[in-house]
Amino acid sequence: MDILLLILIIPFVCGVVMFVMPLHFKLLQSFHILLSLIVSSLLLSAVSKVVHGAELSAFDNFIFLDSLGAIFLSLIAITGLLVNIYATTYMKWELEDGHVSLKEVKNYFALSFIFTWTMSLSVVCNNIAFMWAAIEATTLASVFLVSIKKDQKSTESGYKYIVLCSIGLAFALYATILLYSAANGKIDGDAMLYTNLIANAGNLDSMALKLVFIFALIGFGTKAGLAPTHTWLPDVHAEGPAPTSALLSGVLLKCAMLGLIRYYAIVANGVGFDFVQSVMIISGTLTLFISSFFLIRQHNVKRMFAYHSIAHMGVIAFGLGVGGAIGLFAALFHCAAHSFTKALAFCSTGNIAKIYGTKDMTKMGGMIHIAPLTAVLFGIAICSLVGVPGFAIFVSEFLIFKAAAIDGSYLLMGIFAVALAIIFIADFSHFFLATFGKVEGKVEYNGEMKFSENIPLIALAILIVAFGIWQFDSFTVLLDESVKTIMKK
Amino acid sequence: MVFGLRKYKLSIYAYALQTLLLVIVFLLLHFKYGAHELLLWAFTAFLMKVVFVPLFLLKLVNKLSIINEDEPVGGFFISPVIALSFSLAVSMMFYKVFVHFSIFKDALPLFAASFIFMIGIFGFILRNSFLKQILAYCLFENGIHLSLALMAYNSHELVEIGILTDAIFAVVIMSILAKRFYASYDSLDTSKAVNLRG
Amino acid sequence: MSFFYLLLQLIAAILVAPLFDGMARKLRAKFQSRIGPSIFQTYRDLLKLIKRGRTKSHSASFIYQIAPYLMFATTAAMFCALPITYGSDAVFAQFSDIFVLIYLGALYRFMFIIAGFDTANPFAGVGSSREATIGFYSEAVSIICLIVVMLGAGSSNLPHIASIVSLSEGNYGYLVPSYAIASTAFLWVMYVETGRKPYDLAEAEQELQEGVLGEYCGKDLAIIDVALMLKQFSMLGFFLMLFEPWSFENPLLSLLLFLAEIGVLYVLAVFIDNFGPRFTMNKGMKRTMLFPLSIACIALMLYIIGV
Amino acid sequence: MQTIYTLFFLTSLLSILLYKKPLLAQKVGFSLASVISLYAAIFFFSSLNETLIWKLPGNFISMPIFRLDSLGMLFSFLISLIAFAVSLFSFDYVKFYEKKANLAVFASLFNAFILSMLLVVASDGVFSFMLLWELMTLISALLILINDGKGASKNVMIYLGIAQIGAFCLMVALIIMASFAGSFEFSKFDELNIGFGMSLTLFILLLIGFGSKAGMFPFHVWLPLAYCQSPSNASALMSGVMIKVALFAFIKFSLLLPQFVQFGYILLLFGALSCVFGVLYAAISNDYKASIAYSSCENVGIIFLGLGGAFYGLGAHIPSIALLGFIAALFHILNHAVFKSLLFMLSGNIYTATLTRDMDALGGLHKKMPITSIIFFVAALAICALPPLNGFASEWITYKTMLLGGMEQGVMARFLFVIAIIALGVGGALAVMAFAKVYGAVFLGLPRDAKSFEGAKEVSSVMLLPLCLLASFCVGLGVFMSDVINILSKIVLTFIPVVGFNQNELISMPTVVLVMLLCAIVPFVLLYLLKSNNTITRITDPWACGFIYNKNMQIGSNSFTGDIRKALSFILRYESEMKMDGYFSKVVYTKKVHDFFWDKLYEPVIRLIMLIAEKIGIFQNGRTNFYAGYILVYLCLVLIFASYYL
Repeated sequence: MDILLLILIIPFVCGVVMFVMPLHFKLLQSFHILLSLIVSSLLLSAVSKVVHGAELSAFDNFIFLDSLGAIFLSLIAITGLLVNIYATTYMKWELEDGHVSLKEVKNYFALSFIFTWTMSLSVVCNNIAFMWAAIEATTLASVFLVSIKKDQKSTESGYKYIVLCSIGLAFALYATILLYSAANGKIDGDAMLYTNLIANAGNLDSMALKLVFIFALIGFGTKAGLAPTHTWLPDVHAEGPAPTSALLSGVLLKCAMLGLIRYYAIVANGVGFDFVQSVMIISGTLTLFISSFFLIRQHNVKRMFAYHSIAHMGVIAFGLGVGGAIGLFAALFHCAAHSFTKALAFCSTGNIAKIYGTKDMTKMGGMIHIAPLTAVLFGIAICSLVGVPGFAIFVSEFLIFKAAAIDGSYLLMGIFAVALAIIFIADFSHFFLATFGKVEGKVEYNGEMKFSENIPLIALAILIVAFGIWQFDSFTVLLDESVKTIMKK
Repeated sequence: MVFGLRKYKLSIYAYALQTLLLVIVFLLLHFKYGAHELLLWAFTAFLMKVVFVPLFLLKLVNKLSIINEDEPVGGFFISPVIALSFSLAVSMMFYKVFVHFSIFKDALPLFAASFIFMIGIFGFILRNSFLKQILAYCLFENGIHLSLALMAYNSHELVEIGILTDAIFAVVIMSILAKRFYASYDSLDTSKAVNLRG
Repeated sequence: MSFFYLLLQLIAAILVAPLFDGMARKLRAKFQSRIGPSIFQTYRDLLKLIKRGRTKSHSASFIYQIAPYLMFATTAAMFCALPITYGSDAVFAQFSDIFVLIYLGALYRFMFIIAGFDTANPFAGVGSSREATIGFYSEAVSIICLIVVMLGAGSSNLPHIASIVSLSEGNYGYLVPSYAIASTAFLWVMYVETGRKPYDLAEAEQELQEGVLGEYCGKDLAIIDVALMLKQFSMLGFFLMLFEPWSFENPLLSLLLFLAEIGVLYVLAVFIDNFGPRFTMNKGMKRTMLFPLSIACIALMLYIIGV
Repeated sequence: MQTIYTLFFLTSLLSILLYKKPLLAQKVGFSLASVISLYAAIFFFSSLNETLIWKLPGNFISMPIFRLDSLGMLFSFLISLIAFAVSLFSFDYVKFYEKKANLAVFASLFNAFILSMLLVVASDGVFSFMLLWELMTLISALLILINDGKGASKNVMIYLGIAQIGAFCLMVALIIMASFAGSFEFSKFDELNIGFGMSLTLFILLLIGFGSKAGMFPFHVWLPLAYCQSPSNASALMSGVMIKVALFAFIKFSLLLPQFVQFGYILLLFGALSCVFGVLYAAISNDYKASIAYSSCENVGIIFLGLGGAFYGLGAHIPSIALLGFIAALFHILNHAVFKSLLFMLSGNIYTATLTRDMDALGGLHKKMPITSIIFFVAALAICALPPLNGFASEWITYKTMLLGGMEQGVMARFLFVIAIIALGVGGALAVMAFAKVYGAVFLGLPRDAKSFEGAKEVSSVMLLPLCLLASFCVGLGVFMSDVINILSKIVLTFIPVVGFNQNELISMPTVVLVMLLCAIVPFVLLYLLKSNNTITRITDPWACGFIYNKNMQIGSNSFTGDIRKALSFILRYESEMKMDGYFSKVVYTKKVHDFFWDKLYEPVIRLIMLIAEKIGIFQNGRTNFYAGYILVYLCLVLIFASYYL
């Protein structure tokens, strides 16, 4: 059977299976890990096919998997798997502390599969309208992952999440419709199919394309958390349970970004790169600075990381804006790097929250003495986030600098450097606040987590460092291929 | 009208009415241009939007047993005016563009589409009540739906289905959230929900 | 041979220095309408001191003990750095360098200060603090003047400068305005460095610069006294070497001449002592600093613009 | 070469693996470190005139290559030499931190730090260089944090912040250079065809980047903060070697640019400023470690003066000046590495003995720790550049360079070189003041605070051995300066146009020593001739003008600098408060020195940013309606922008 259909069906089935599971935690846990293993292996096998040069497609090109999609699919696979494994641990703690009931845990697990399903759907869709539908579906699927508790804050976050995302995405749908109607009749074949659109983007009306791109920027930008339409993001990431935040910021934002990138590709091939680049530059710079200033004043560790997600979305946008083969390469690489890093970051906040019982970093301190391993993981996450060399994110930032230099746009380099410097300083001061010195507040759980509980985090950390210093050929192949597809001309 | 009305039930009825209009527009288009997909669309839309959603919302209203809406931004009389004027302006701006690309070249429905859409957006911006915002969501869903029908009727069926399902699920989830919201804030006034800031 | 002359130069200085000091004291006494001691009084003082044993405060450490000898060594070395009896061809030419001289002075100051610390004597402490401050002040001016000379002569090597400046060649000298102006400023510096009023008066007030010596007595004090005189000599000699480098072919003659010159300067300084006003430390510094500093700067500017 | 790197790596790994047994890890880590670095020192010195290349196997990003030319060899030698002494010293010293941190981590970080510095010197690619550079910064920051005192994180933050700004500057610079060269390997950077404006910009970026790390004015603010916090062996390595690595990189990269005389001018200016201000703060500071730290700023200034001369020479095509300047800079780098690490280790001795850094609480330590005191005496003489020690040698060469430059024709050149000489002179005088004060206040006189004095005792011989070694270096490098200069000139001539070099222009240090010894004999001879055979020694109280002597009468480091602080009050900011209760009770006088430039340069920027950060919170006010509004408004704005853009 076709692998594409498999990867569309299996996660859904898993979700259903989880729904009908008996309420027994050990069983749920083991099944959750097992099923997510299966799903991820499926996704990865699909990706590996693409790496070896295959262009998968099904339903007469209704869904397809190109190298661009493969990158994001692999993210869903790897990050999703590790986070899901961590989720079982996290939920165990939540149960022990009595924050959630077993039933909610079960639903959580089930929904996480549905969520994975919608995300992979959004990645493999070739039909842009259906891609939109899938992305909207990711929102719907993840609402109850976020507001798992029934208290005021989590309800509020869920409310803001769904409302703002739907508004934003409505614009994206308009973009879709416009694009379709602009393309309809002008190009041979179904004007809804991304492949057709990009194949002959040249003979589309440039005015229309520009309008489309702006709508798409607003729409998918809202979902991807580009300022100033990022406003839902910090609340949601801060309120949801750690694994959810990890999934959202690690994978979901990237999927939204993928949507934007697809439009970027179409429009760029239609009207030339200057327009899209300048728009993305503006959006990226705005995002970078707004988020960096917000970062300074954050003392809630999860909010801090949430603003980081925004900042790094800004970095990706900036990379797209700088453009050129290297710039696009950097942007795509950054998607992967940020996905791993942010997953690690949010998972470590799970540990931290368990240790201190609070998310306020001014009430922490001395973590290095309480739980050295967690502190180190937290440190790795921070280092990578602020772009310390040797960690994954630095690579893409370096490449963005390189692209700007080759492009001769030194002003951009300056802006980028300033923003990064602010972020760096803001972050490290918070990090030291939490990690060293004396314990300011009270310590709920004095000691290191069990090693088995830390395994997914360690794996993520290893990934981050590996991507920071080592060159993975297959991954590079994917990136190069997708850059080629984007810059067709 | 959906926007302006103060009583939930009335506005829901108004919504149903409006959607009915939408369906009728579909049918008209169908007869006018012989676009047979629209028949299907009209049918589904009727089922989903004219029957299911209003009933669902009514159920919600009854469950929560609230009649009147909370004070919106700028009072009951100002906000509709603002909304109307702005959305007129914006839709004036847009619909020409739409006309330029649309498949069916008749301006009025297009204008209506973008107008409804804008009203919906402003519903979000100006109304504080959660239920009103749900209705606003349905509104701009309608708007999009209309313009979709006008501009891209001949696309894949799955698209229609997907979008419609999304809309329905969104409404359902929103109303569940609304229930929770009511439980935790014992009102539907979303302007109370400002715990998360900074 | 040149080594012998060097030794001779040193010994001669040591022998003659007390005589001039005596003269100065006599003269000062006359100004203050006293009879004053005989001009050989200083010899007697030294001899008496040498016969005495040493006293040390219980705070004192090895620094206290070695300080006199180190100070003597430093000042003597400074004096040896003056190319009186040898020219630019001798072995010591490579040693007699302006910076060597300055930094030997710094070494002397260093020892002076820590000796003051070591005695744990309050006045000694204050004295050393002032020594340091004076050093800071005078260093600036002296370095500026020296820059003018060194850059003008194109070397920091004393014999070389001397040979250039001395009239035999004559292409550099008082004809150059910057040089002339620098010389006047430098004279002031040398006067300060010789440790005179208003900066210091060795005989009387304890709390002033040589309060450092408050704890010393006996042979240590004698050694230090000689060292001080040597320092004053070498400072004045420094001035002479740079600005009045008269010399003969015969080292002995030039040595005699040099001693005579120094004597004159040394004694003349007494006039300034007695007719100049006295200030507190900072005032004195500030006031009397500004003039020489500005003069030196003028010289420097002149050099820079190439006059 | 690669064997050394691998060995360091393995040691670091080993000691972190011994996490559970800290004491064992500490023994293993530091002893291995000392052995390896000794071997490394010998190796690098023996292959001083060769060029070694090592390509890292494996599929790392941008294929890192490590290349050591003779300049790199010199610095590697320097690093491993100092590392040898410091690690030997640390072997016992770190026991002091047993309570505060896990010694295994300490040892591992220590080794990693040495390794990172060696690799930075060797690395030959933009990416790998940046990576290792930041690694070095980060590890040093962690080393500072080992001493997890109060305010540690703030100080480290300032250090990291400045370092990071610098790092971004030089990353931008390097990438631009690379884009001009068309390759990311430094060895392919030759013949960059860049215009004057661009290369000046690049040069300034490099200067900021490396100067901030080297503690050049006005980036010196982090020096005292970081060094006072860190354990003394760490600060010895940082100040002794890390700064030098920055300078090495600066030399290496700015030589790749096309040369202009303006480079020289800039360096001279900043060198002079660092020289004066650094030592000024060193003189008035009350904390011996801070004094030592600030004097790093001064010495970096001196080095930059040498470099300024050198770059002027290159820019004006006068190889003789360039040669002399580079020799001066390298020589002073060598010397500064020796005596500064020595001084920091000594300060470690003092701190472990007395647990205070306040000089007004110390005194009379000589009686308790004589050897430390004597070594400190030597080191202080060296850092004050007093003959015949090494500091004087290198400063003399620097003076020589300045003189050569000052004899140039251009007014600008003359002016700057003259300024440089004045700065050197004044700096010298102040350095004497500063270190005479430190030595006197810490080791001499009577103990001012009995409590800290009682606990003091001489440190173990294992710690004293490396100190003696370095002290002997201080003397040796001074006395045999001509030989050192020969070696250096050989190295310098590998990267500048060849020019003759006349040894006879130098002063001959042996003569200086000889004369001083001779003169030292004279007084004894005199005493013998005049038959002073009275050897009675009376022990008394110090004379106190008739009052009963009290140890609080003696001068403290605070009052010592009173005059100069008054005189220079326009540039020195300090709050002083006098507490006096009752006539007979002790007057408590406390002084807090501000860094003038921190207040004037850094504070405003920080305040501005914090202000923006405070105000921007309004944007995220929690009202969903507003958020929805943003979306619409943003849409309109982008549309408008686009319509104008089209």
